[in-house]
Amino acid sequence: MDSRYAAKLVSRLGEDGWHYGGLPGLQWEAENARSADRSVMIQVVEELRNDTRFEEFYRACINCGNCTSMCPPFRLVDFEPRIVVQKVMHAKDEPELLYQMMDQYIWSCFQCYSCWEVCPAHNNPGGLVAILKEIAVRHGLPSTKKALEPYSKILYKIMTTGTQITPDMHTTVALFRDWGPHKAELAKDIRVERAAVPVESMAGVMDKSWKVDKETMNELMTIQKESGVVDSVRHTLKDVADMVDDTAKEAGVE
Amino acid sequence: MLEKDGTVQLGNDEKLELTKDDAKLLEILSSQRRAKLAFGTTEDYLKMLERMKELEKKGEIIVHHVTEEYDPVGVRTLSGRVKRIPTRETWQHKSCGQCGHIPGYISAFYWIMSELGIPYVDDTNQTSCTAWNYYGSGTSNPVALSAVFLRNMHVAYEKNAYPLIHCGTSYGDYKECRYLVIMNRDIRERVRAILKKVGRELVVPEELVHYSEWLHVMRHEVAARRKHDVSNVKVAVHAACHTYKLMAEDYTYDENILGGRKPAPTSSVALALGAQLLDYSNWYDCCGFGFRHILTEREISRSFAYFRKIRPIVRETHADVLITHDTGCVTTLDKSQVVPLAQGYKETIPVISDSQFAALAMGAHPFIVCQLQWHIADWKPLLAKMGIDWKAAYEEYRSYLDKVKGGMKPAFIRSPPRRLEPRGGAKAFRVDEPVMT
Amino acid sequence: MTGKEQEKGKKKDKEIQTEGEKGKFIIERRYVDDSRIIEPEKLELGGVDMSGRWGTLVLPRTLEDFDTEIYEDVKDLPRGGNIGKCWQCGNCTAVCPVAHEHPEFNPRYLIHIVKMGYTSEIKRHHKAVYLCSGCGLCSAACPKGVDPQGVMIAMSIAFKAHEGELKEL
Amino acid sequence: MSVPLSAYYQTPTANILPHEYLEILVLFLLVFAVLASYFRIRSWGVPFTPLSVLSTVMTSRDREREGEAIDDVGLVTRAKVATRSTIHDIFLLRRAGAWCEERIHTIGRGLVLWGFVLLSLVTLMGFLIDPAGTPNSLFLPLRLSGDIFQGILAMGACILLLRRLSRQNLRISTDINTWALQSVLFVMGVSGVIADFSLLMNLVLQFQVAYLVNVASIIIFFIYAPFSELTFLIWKGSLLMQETLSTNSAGGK
Amino acid sequence: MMMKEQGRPVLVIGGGPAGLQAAKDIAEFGEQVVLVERRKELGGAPIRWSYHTLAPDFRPTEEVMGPLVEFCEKNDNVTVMKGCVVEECNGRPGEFRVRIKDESAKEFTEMVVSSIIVATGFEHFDARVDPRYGYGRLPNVIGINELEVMLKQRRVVGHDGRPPKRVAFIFCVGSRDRSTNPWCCTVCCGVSIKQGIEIKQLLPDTQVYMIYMDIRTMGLWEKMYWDSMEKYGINFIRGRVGEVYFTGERLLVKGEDTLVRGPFEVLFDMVVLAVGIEPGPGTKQAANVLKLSLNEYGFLAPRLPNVHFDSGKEGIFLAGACVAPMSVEEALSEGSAAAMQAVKFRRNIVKKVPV
Repeated sequence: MDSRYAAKLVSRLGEDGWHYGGLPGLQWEAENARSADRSVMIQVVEELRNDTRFEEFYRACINCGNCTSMCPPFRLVDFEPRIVVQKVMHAKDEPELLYQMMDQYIWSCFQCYSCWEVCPAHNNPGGLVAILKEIAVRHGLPSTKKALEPYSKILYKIMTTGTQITPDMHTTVALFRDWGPHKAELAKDIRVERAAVPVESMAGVMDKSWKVDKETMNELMTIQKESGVVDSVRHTLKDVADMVDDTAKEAGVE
Repeated sequence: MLEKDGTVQLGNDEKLELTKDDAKLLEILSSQRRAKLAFGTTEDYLKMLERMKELEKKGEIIVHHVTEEYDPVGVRTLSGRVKRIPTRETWQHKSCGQCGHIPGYISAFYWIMSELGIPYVDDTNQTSCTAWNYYGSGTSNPVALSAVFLRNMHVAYEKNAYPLIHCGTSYGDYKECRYLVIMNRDIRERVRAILKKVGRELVVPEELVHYSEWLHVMRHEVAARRKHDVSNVKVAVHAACHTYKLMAEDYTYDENILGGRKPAPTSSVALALGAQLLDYSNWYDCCGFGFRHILTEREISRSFAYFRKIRPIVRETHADVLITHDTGCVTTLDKSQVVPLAQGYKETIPVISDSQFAALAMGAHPFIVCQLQWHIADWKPLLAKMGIDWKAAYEEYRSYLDKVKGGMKPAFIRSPPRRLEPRGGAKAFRVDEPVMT
Repeated sequence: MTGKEQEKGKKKDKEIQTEGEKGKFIIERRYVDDSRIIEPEKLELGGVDMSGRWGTLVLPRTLEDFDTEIYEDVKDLPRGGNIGKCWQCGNCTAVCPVAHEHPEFNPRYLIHIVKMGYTSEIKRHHKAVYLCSGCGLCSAACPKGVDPQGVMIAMSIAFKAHEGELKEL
Repeated sequence: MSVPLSAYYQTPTANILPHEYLEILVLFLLVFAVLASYFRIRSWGVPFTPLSVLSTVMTSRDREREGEAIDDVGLVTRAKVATRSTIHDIFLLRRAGAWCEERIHTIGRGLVLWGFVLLSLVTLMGFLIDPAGTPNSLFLPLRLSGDIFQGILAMGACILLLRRLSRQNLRISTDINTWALQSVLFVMGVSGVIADFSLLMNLVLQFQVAYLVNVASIIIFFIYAPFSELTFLIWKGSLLMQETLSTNSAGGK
Repeated sequence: MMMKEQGRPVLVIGGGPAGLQAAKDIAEFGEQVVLVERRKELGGAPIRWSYHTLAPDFRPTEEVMGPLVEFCEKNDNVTVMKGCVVEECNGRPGEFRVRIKDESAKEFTEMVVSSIIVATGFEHFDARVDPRYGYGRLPNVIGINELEVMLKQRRVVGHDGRPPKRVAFIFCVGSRDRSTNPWCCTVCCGVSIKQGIEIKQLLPDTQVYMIYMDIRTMGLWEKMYWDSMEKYGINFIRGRVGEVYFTGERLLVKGEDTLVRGPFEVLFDMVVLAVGIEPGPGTKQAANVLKLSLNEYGFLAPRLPNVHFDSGKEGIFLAGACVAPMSVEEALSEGSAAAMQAVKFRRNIVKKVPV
């Protein structure tokens, strides 16, 4: 092998003297990671390994593909729980590998935990993805904003009222055009429909799923603030955090 | 399961006769092995339950026991352990999705309970599990989730009613949280501090119970009150992932239903009502809900729901109805059929919850009680097959609507009077008059 | 309508269906191949407009059968006979100078998908085979005497021969 | 030293093998080679790409590409593209050379390629100028450059052979065809050079031997080439060029 | 005294390859042997599950086991006790007092033996307890042991009596899995590949797919693996099956090929489970009676992990698959080794005795 060629090979090694070309057709992943800030990568790995759930969710991967064989999103998208656990397994020495997933990969998980039940080594890929999502949000990593912004209103609703899918979404078809004319039909006199629901705690309630007591909401907001949820989303969804703060202030939650 | 003639094949030539009990034992053993396939193995789970008892002794936590006053019924879980399902005086842990846009789901369930004369508590001092933010968007953390969980459980404890969880995700999330709170001192202490701030204590229910399990143990009472004959209705069942894949050990299985291989609830209800239960190859697949996907990437949810569930189900079973027992599944499987049908795909099937199916069979009103008008996929053939005159019923409903418009108070489903009193210090249970917004 | 108009219509379709254009709103877009995304230009139901994103469907991509036709051809072509010996150790890819340059050319992978008859994968990657520069390092490295260089030759011929069914996706 | 043109007149081989016969023979062999490789390639069940390249360049009216009608890009454009890709892909070895992990390998390939092509060009010119091979002002330079190119060819082939021989793993795994082709090329080049220079030095015997070897090797080459790896290389080369044509020319407009 | 000493036989528990080989060797030393076998016929696993041939060189089982069985049946030095189990054992090394129970006739034999060789063998993993594969529930889902029988009868057919067009072997069933048995059973890869080749020989048009995690054809067995690919064109898919579902006529196998980027759900006519090896009840019982220690997996634990015959108790020796999963060839040589130890032990005692 002559020096020119050798030099070419060496030039593409990462800081830790190793090169990962990426799966056929997915080289951009590797490129992304290569251009990212290394200190963040290492921090991400640290946070993952120090998470309270990590011990229960991760043992070791024998790379058998049992999880993937049962994985629903795998039927549509190139998302493999096996790869997730593999990369988590190598993350300590190769933070790059883990970081590659944080961009788009983890967001294709359905969180159905089909992988959890079948793993012969008792790993929980779905759980690991859940942790990774939290970390991605905390760091405001690429495409996290893109993934969450469209429904930040709902996130806000959950944090403040504890209920999300609410009838007033259906007052117009705008949000649910793909649910067809039926929605339009329903939207016509949804208020009456709703008022006629024969359950006291639900009848006529439009802005929540059911009638939630005021003190209940205050308790919830206290919990959200105390447990640091509001701060953890600040990097990714600033406006949500602020809105929650304001609502809490109004409600007199210090 | 063993061969028809009650023997087990050993090697090539030997056959071993099994007594009925041995056969049962083998079944339980095998499903225990299967349970070990799940989170932390059965041993860990049982260890957690042990730990719970210790903590109770130490007085670190209060355990909300399934006492006799809840008339518990025992069922076998995947781990082989017997789980006590309370049947009365239950505190309804509502599901945001259900109440939000499948109101028939919950009203049908309440209707069944009041029909059976079983008192329940429908409380407004309740939040959802907020696990949507956990599974969907990662905008939560174990401490917050556990705090919300324990907070709701404490309310139920105050009300002296046993929590009955409507949402599969809440059920799964609470199982996870309970495991964390009990096994992880650090989280426990942090949660305790937060709860102190909101003036509550650590109350952990002895058993976490999903409403489908309640329906499972009550199926015979339900069947006894059947009004419509459903023996000609072909039923396919979709089990919700978060009930039986998250902490799989703790969900109900039964050797006599689908050979104890698949979760018993819902299938058992359909069978008890006398419907024809049909199996299909993609039973293990999820519905495609995907939390984030259903909100902002519905093309993925939709495609999965249609191409991996609806189409195979219709092609393989030609069922009249797809029954499931969770919020997300009903939503996704039902609404996802619109676009494919518009694009010219043919297969379609109505999707309703087990409570709705049971209520319909018990003669509940398809629109006032079961609120079928909120469902998209065509349910008319189903009602026709069940022998329900839906046209007349719909007329009724329209006039009922007009009356409500005119200011009439809706015919609320009420719980029969309770036997138990709320525990001391708890606010007396009340529901405000409905507000017309 | 006249041929010209038809042609125009076709053209329009193409414009919408061009790569990358489709489903760019999907977060995990780069993990879905374009061929499986159906994004209707016009979809309308009962007065509700469901065009574009609202009516998009993604087809599943499960491998439902092993189609060994191409494999058989490769075996019969000159220097392709040894493909059956491959045990997927990946030595060929490891030494391949082209693979370093262009990761989409992956001898091990190509051999595997042809051997197993994963037609959908072949459709996706068959163009890569022509990148082979025939330096013969793989054949030198192969522990099982598969002669990947020769196999690549046979493959490129076989793919060309099956061009027809490999084009339509 | 000056070489008397007469030396070329009474070519000692003239009575063994007159020029005309040789040319006819080579012509015949050429036709045979083309036909043979045509049928061989067709037997693989694939089109004979060299032809299709030509047709692509020639027929440049209303070509349908992916159902989309692109207007005629014109013969000139396409010819340009063809030449560009020929020069880049083939002569500058962009494809075949760039990914050789050793420079020597690239060089070897280059020499063989250039040597062979130039040699055939020169021979062709010589033939066109004067089939009979009667002397004229261009005769000597052509013949000499021919020698040089033959030398280059031989050198390239030699490099390739040595490379394969010197590495044990390569030596073991190399296909017999590769050996055969490379050695034939080598012999062809070397014998040609020896023949001519021995002629210049009036070493008749050596000349005759070398000359016969050369002719033999040429004959063998033409007969063998269609059944060697070369066919594939030609097929693939033209296939790739066609690809470039169908993409670049459309983009080029 | 001395005569008495010499009269004492060696007790061999288990009539499988290891046990038979041990008995044979001891008998050929001119020593007395008592061979106790729980089942009604000798030969152990290969005969019990009527293996067709033995890996790696396709030798018919009878050819291997036949002579051994015959020798032990015929030879005067060997007392064969079929359908018997050792009930209790006490006394000291050199004169163990054992009580042997004839299970059918319910009668007891008491004897004094000088030393004991334990070769209680293994059981096949019962695939019913791993419900993923639907063994015992779905037609055409069989274990390698059942396939051996089919191969012996030269008739490999599905439940409909027709030969399968496409067969899948699923490796590591009941092995390398925390939920069932975490160890590797070492022989299943080889045996499955052997059977794949035999199927190909029997039905050349049948497609055979091996769904494996790792191919562990140790040592010279590797040849089978190579041949299966190169001579017989058997395909190998690297992955593990998540579920087998019966569609009514064929079996839908769901899995991932970990070497490509796609899931596969393919219809097969027959699914063969490479069921693992686990310690049998015989081993447990022997361990109780002889007070031997079991390791975490329930196999007999030798004193040193790499010296199998040494049970850690003087005068008691171990051999064969009751110590660890192993092939027949290994079991035979372990039998010999144990026999050697037993004889050595006897001779030493005899020497010690004062004349």
